[in-house]
Amino acid sequence: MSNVLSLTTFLPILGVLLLLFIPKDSKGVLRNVTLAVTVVTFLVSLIMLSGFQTNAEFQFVENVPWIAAGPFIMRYNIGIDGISLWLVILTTFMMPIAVLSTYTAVEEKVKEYMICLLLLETGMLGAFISLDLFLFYIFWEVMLIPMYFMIGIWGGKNKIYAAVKFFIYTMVGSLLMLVALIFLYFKGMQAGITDFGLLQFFSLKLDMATQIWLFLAFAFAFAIKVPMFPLHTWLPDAHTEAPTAGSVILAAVLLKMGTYGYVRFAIPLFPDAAHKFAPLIATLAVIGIIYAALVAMVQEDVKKLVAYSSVAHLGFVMLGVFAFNVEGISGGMLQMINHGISTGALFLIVGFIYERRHTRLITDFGGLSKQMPIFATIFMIVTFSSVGLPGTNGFVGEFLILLGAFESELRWWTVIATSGVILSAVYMLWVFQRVMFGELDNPKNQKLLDLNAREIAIMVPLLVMIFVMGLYPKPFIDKMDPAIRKLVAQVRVSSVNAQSIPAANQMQMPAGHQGISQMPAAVQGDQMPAGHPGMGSSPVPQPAPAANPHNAK
Amino acid sequence: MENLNGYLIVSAILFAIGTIGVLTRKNVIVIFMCIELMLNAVNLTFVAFSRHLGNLDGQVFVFFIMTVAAAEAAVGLALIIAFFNNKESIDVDDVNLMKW
Amino acid sequence: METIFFLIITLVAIVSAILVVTCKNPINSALSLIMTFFCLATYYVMLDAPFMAAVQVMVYAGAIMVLMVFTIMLLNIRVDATKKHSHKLVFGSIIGFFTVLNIVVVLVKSRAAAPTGPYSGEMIKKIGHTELVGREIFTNFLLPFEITSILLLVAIVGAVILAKKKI
Amino acid sequence: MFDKVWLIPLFPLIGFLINGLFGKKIKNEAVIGGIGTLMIFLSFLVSCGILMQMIGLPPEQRVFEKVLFPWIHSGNFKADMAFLVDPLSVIMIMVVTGVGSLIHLYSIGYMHGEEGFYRFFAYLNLFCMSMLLLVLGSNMLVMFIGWEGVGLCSYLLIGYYFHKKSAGDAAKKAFVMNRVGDFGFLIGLFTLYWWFGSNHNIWTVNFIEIKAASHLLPYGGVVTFATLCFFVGATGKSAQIPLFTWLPDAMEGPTPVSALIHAATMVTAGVYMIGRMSFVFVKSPETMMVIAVVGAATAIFAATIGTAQNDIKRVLAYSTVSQLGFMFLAMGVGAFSAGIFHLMTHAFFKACLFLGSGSVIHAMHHALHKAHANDDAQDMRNMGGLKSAMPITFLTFLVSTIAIAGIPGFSGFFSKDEILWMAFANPYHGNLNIVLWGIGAIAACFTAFYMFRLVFMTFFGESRINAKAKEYLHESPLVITIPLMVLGALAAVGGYLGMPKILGMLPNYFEHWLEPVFELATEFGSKYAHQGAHPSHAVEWGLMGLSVVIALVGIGIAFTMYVKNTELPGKFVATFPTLHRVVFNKWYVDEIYDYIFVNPCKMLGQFLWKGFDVLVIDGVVNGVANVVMGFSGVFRYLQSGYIYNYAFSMALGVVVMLGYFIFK
Repeated sequence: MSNVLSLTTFLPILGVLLLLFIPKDSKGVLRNVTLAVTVVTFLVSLIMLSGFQTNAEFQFVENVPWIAAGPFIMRYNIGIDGISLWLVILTTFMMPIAVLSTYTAVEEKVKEYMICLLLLETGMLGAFISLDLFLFYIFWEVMLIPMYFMIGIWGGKNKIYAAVKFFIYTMVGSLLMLVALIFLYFKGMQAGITDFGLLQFFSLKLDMATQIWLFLAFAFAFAIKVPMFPLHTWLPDAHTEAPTAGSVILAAVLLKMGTYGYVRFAIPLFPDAAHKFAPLIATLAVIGIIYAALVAMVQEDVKKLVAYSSVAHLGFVMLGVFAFNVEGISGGMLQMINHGISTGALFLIVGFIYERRHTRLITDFGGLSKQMPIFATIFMIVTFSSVGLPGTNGFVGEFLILLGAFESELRWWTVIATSGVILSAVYMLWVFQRVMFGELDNPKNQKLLDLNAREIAIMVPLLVMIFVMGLYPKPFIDKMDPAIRKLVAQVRVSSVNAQSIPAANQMQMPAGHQGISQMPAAVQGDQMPAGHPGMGSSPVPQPAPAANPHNAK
Repeated sequence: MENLNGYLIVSAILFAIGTIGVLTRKNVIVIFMCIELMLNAVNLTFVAFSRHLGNLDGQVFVFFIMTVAAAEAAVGLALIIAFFNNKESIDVDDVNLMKW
Repeated sequence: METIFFLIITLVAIVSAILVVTCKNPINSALSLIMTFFCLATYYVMLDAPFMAAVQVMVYAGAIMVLMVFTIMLLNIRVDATKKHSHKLVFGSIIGFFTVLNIVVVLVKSRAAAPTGPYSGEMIKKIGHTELVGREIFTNFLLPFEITSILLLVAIVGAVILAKKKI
Repeated sequence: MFDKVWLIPLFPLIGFLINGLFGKKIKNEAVIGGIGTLMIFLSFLVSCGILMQMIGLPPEQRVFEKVLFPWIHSGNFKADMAFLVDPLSVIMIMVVTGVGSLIHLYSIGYMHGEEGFYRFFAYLNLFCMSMLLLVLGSNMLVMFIGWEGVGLCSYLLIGYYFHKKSAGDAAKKAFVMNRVGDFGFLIGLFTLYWWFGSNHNIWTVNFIEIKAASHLLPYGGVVTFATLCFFVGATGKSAQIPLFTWLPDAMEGPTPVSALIHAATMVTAGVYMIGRMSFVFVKSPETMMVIAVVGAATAIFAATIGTAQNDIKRVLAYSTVSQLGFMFLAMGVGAFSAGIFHLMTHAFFKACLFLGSGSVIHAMHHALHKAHANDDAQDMRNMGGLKSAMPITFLTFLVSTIAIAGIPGFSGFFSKDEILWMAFANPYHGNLNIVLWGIGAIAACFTAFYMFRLVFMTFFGESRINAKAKEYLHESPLVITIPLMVLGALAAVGGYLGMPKILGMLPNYFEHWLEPVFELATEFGSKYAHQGAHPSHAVEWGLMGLSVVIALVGIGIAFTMYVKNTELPGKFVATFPTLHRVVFNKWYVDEIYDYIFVNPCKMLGQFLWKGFDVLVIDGVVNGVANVVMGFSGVFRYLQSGYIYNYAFSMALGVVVMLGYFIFK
């Protein structure tokens, strides 16, 4: 029970070992075994969910020595808190669905495909649970490879271009991150940090210039993964070329790596730099929302349209995260899950019609409602979830994000971002109308079959989640709330601390001195407006004493 | 053993001739023989130094080099035969698959 | 006397080595090479290493060169028919010249170290070269020696696999 | 009984689930329609119970909040799934469930034999649920669920005949325009929430709490911004200038939908929302003025378009827009209860008119179908003289038309006259009052004109119906006419609930009933109201008389043009061709919007995609790749593939390196 987290993460690898012993021609067995493995993983992760205590601490922690190479000491240090919990569950939840969706879609190299899927799952789970920066980096890279193969081998006609683009884009970012990681480690060593453990770095107090460079490196890597405007162009290509399951996982989980990276690493590690760059990132996020919506509107390929809508949705998440308040970050986290569910569902839907018609051009469709009523209903529900209709999951996240961002200094950004709500309705409804409404005039569409039992079984859990999260999001928010509160406190208080660092240095105080946070409030107050003009005029009340992390520890 | 330099110079000349052969000839077998020549030049150096220093390690090395040369001859000649079987030629100009 | 003998042998060795490179017919090259090998064996004798000389003759002149000649005959290649590239010869000669130059300069600049080992000429003559080498191989170099046997095995297998037309 | 308020939205939800999930298997239209109607009727019964209980309570105890379950709690933000029962919401649920039940009943007959019958009833029930959430929501967020929910249902129902492209377009247009409004609603919500939270640490979206704290709000300033945003939301939902163009297009939906959603309930949501937050709106004199002006402008603008339309439903649609303009005018001049009163009476007579037109269309459609004629069943030019064929429809239609035209004694007169009077006599807008009143009066004249034009063209005069089809025309079945009769009766007598004081026959029950809701707004308003002398009773009588005269003039013109002297309209068109063309084409507003918003958006999207995404960003990305490829393209020739070349480089390297170390 104590290492249930490791079990969840590495069950897929065990599944890979199992698959190796199955002959590659027995496709049915391969598929069923993979499905079983992912389902079991999901069940195990549910055990974890039931054992999760609602508090701000990391749970199910495992911390054992792993690699000690010269000055580099890496530990196998994993654990989850409210922030990563739901992403882990989301991953395990989406995997069986993704696997089930490949039953008829993938007929070639089934064994390799399934192995890729399972490796990918381990990579994703590992990245979400890592508390060691180096371990995180390794899982981060592990994810990349199966995805590369999935796009490159089982992709559409432009697959090589898309796969290489995806790979190089991500690689550029992650190399920067690696450099920053090592630099951070050496910085940490000077302050007495002994390994790559994330929690230790939280207490590390860096000066502003260092923070800015490190934040930029991390932010760049994550921004590519999110993806944020203008680093998003790999996404439409990757999504369009990837097989359905690949698109689903890419949208549902892989993109969350970027936003999760911000929440878990970039922001708490470098809070001052994060504050400094918040307007920039919010600007990019808002541009992304509007831009992607406008571009999505004129797409001819349904899958590309959904891909661009992803960019817009992730823009919302970024806006919420950089609001630096509980509402915004909760909204962002919820929106990550929501986006995983609704956009995953949208890709599945596109996959269903693609399997039937082998085209994704909007103009090839029209009037499908008549022929495929169940499909139409499901498509519509998912569409409205994606649009953010109240009562569906999309609304709760989007609303909290906008609310939180409006409360913060990003008020005018929020107003522009809110107009993205209109545009999302325009492009989603327009594509829905063009595909589902109108005359059924294309003779090829007149013989389409409605969804079969397997396809309905894929969609039903997603639909249920759409409504559950829309109507009763309380359990989701409650579980993540303490962790988010802690994060918010961390970001606010450390920003105050860091303001006093230059002063502390002038007084020849050793860096990392515990007394800094107890410095007279007047000193901090004097420092603040100078260093942070935005903070002075902020209506946000100063953090309550209880929010001090030193007290919390 | 005052004649060490003489042996070394001979070995250098043999080595250079071997190098020239490797670089200029196109017949794979001749190239192969030139390589053997280079190896032998080195062997001579080993033995000369061994004798000069009064240490037998160098001669043991020569012994091993000969073993390696034998193995190399076996594999190398097999390769040449295989190549000849494919291309009906043992001209190195025909061995150019490693480009671009 | 010994110096004159050394010079004669050297002359033969170098001429035959040049013949190896220049002969158009590979068979002639091979025969010249054997000549070179014999010269080298002579050197070994002069260097108080009769065992190495014997091995040199047996392994090189005997085994390896026989293999070579067999191969040449098997493939039935007589003349290096293709024309020579003169620029290749020029470059090769330059490199060869500089190789020799490098080594000569090193020799001129450096001074040989004093003997370190216990094996003087008298001791070798008294105990016998073969026994000394044998002791060395079967005591200090036993493991490398055993490994060479594996190497040979691998080479045999490799040669068989490669030479087969279809596996 | 208040405790049971959650039953009201629950019943339609059950109906929706039953019909939506199993309707296809049930197949029996009577069962499906029966379930749908029964569910909303049960809601109506519960609403009646609540109304009865509330009547029995003293006014200060008439507010009750029922929390069902916590919904979104995050940080400071708290929104529960909770319902608010107060006099205002009770009126709304009565209207929604009452009119809703009748329209459900009507739909059983009207939708008979349609493909997707079950779908229709499922949507209709879903709509009722959303609408009830909207009016019952005790905080802005629950209201917003309903707010968007009705938008969704409107989308679904307008697009009911989804195989028609025009229906799909109209549905999308309706939803998107509503979304524009929702954008405003959200921004307003955020502003209010943020202002209260950051300035007074009251983090709330609950109406009761906001009301309790509303005295903290300043006059103007941030409140103006927030309320204007809310008003944008209201214009979207209630089809006011500038977001009104979706409503006429929404007539693509089945007629009961037009009656329920686009006349009686959904479109009034904006009015209701302003009423619900009257205490906030009234804090901003600027917003009040904007609302009044926009309302008056919409009233006259839509009325002019209504005069030139030939499609029976489109005339009614523009009439609805115009009447909604009246309601907003009422809200803008601070006559909140008059606005809500007009909302109610309008729900009666406009629902009746729509259902009546539906009955006509139904009959026409059947007749034309049987006669195998391809004439448009909705075009008034193909009708005429229907009064003998369809007496019940005619009578109820006539009563409602009289009501909307503002003939004394009928419901429309009381409510509209109250609004006009308040526009004239309100203490807020100073000299603007006379303009507002003037515009309202002219709009009323137009209303009388185009409504009677409609009646005359449809029911009077010579029949222009396809000769073969004529014999098949007959009155609609009872299931259609019963709702017509009930609504007609309500349209006739509903006004007596809110009789102006000056007539003095009955007390103004309606205003008394709503007084506790709007008390605070009046109080806030009095802070900046002009304390001038109130116009005398004589003026009020005079204006009332004037508005009656105006209505009669409108009717008279219509009578002259469409009954007595039927070539007059043709002459009129010939005299003013441009004017007619502009009015007939709805002042080209759709085209202007296309030109200003829709096309630029599409072009911008195309540009950003093809121009920016593909050319600039991917250009840079691929450019970097191409540069690398170019270099490697040059350098790859070093890899000749000839072994001696490699060996030569290697030997050269060795020699050079050795030489370097030896000769250095």
